[in-house]
Amino acid sequence: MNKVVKDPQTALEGIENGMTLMVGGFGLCGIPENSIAQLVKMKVKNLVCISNNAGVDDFGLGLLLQGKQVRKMISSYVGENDEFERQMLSGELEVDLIPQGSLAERCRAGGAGIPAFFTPAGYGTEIAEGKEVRIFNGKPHILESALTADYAIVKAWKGDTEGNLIYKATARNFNPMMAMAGKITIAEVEELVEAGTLDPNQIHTPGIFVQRIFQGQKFEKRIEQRTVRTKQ
Amino acid sequence: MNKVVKDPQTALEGIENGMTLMVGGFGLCGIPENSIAQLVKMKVKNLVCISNNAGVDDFGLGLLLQGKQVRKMISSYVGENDEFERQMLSGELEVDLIPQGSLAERCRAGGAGIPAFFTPAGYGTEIAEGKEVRIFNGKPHILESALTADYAIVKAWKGDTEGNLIYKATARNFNPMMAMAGKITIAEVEELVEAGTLDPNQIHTPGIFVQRIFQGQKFEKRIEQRTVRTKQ
Amino acid sequence: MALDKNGIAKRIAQELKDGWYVNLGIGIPTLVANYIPQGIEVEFQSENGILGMGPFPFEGEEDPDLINAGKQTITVRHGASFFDSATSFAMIRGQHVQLTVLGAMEVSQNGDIANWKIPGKMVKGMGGAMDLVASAENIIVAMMHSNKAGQSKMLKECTLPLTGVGCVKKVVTELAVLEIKDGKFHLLERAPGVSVEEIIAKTEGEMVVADFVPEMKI
Amino acid sequence: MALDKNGIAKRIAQELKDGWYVNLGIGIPTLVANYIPQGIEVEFQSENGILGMGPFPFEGEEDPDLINAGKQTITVRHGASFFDSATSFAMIRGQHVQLTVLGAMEVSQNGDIANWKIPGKMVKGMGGAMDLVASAENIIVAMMHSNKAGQSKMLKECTLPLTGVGCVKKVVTELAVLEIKDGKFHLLERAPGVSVEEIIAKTEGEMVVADFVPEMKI
Repeated sequence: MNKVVKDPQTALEGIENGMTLMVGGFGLCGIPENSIAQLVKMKVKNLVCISNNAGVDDFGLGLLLQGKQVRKMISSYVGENDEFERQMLSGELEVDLIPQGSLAERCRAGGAGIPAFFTPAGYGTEIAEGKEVRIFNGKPHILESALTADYAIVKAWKGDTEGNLIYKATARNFNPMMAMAGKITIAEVEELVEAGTLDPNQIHTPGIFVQRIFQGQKFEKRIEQRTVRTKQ
Repeated sequence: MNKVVKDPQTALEGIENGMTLMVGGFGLCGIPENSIAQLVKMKVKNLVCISNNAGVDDFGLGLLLQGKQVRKMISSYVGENDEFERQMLSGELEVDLIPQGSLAERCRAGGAGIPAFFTPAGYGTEIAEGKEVRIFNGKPHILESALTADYAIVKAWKGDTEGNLIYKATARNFNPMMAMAGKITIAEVEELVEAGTLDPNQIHTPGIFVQRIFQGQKFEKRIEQRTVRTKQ
Repeated sequence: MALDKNGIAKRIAQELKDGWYVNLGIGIPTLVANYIPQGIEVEFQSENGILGMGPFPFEGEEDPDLINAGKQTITVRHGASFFDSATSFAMIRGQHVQLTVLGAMEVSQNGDIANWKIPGKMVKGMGGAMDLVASAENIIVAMMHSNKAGQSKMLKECTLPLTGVGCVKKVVTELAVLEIKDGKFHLLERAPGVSVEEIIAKTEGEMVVADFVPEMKI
Repeated sequence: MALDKNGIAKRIAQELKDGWYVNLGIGIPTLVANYIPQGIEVEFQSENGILGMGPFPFEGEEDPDLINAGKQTITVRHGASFFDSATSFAMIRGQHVQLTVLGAMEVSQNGDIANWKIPGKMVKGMGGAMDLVASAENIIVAMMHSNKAGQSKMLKECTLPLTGVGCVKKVVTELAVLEIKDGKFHLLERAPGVSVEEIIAKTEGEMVVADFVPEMKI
């Protein structure tokens, strides 16, 4: 079941104005750089982007914001981005902020056929407005619904021709749940190998969740907060 | 954070009559054999066992049934066990049957602080009796609640001194979710290694979910349905 | 002539499409894996936590840690993956598995299925069947047209406790291929040499029969 | 003398118990990792998907794929593990993390916390804070007693949009250690040389003060 496509252009075919995209990554870590560059080239507009963060001004999803391609961001934290702030304050950009754990769980739920679940996160805050509240074990919880997307775009370290993925370190983050929740899931990987090369026991995202896979040409992997200690 | 205990006897300390235990495994695959043997020795009674299956007459949880140690089984499939059938028909043993996917998800929910979720499984059947029904996307779903246990007993292939676990092949099954859902989780492993030996990227169950770990003396790994093909 | 179990499996295998992920239940459904049409690739999921199941192992090569949902020793193909039961049913519930084939004791004309419990008899449990039938977009039931007592299993309404409601799309028996839609069985094909009259006689539920009902091509 | 940020972190570190898993927020909480008392072992969780965080890397050894929730480059200790965001918050929501330390803009006497939004100002989002405060059994807030305008952050009621309700158990500021129970602040300790009167003056919420309030031992 070969899912390999030759380049980001082929991988992203079918993405149209107004669609909902999930984009993996936490900050600039584990983001699908090559696909984002292709989205910029495609000039698709009015996108709804579900992504934990919105990149920085000149990298990550910030690039889509620069081109005013995003109508709405669904995220948990959107700092580090001046253009974002400008568009948000001017009302050009709609923003839906969601607690990070609820965002992760809502993506997983979307992929897992769980339409809704109760969580304590956000109870008593403005996040809970309009949401059903129910007490379990003496503690109030709110009902949160599943998230899905027309396309999910994820980034993995290694992938095979059948779409099986392995992520590296904390570049895993939201990628596995988003891979589950996309109607069509596109994976860009640093290293693409033949099926049978990866240990079936070590697959993070089974190929069933991935429809298209390609090897990225180049990964800049920009570091957002370079913190180091000095050798004694 | 060393979680190693020397033997099953030490690992299972604190398990008392009437407690709820989750026991990992699917059929006889991936069951905590050494811990089950120890439960038999301890003669704890009136247990509520949450486990996908109930073993066979003379192996797995069947051994606890032989000793009449189980008051109630919460499972999805309990065939292959005459003593089980006898106790169930005589009313000695209470049985709560749950769709397998709901069982898995309810354990995960218990470990993940999700008190309840909606699933389509079982709608319109006797499983749904007394449960809330709600329509999502035009399809009826029922509300299922989380499961937790006083102790979860799981079996892994490799484990380290900090409780990180790696399972092998389909012996993974229910073990990871049950590890999450135990107030105290005990892991028996085939190979116990020093922390730092296992690749952090390949851990299936992070050590935070495991309170005690020991290396099993011996694993029989009985095969329930030996099916083979002949070489041409 | 009515089909045997392998015939039923063969006919169901014709429904497979290239690139599908498929879950096969115990019994006749398992046999479907032996008849994958040439030129297409499908991948088998087993709900105990494996994608990319291969054939049974050679004698002496059985691995007790590698079984299918029927608890049989198996092997894996290139590109297989293992995962936990929650992820496995996430695949099923989330409709990532394109086809589920399973057995049944009764099917009703509105697509209800009963296959897990006979009142008064030992109940073994539903296993993953309730999740599978409630979730799959595409469910094919593989079964005999009548039970051992000779009563039709294709009913107006199921008499046994249900496994799922309105979920079966297609039934393949030793006699016929039937589609379920608009609350009725629709006779699509008959087994080679089996008459429409025999199928009608053995079907208790309402069945729509066209003027011409083709023979299955096995 | 009021504590500095490191002093606050040092005092909070005294709350750590052997074997705890701890989540540290951005800012002062991060500093807590530098003051783990001798003889105990704790493990740090970062909600972007890591258990067993180590110190910052040496220059030239930064790995862009290895960051903490503050997006800083980090290292791992022996026994670390990586996981996805859903599993990470399963740990948090499921109360597997024994202690959460985070900053706040306001805390109220019934344990409400506000730390994510100032109306009229740019909203950056709550990140994982709402999950953390709604879930943790044990939450310590690390913050300054007053804001930059000199107003108390220890209030009868929060004025800013809430992050969580009735969840904060303990607050450590540059002036004091306070417990929250029965809808009141309870003054447990004062910073070395800081008078009870100063703490009372700078605490807007109701505060229970014992006859003798010991000095912190830093």
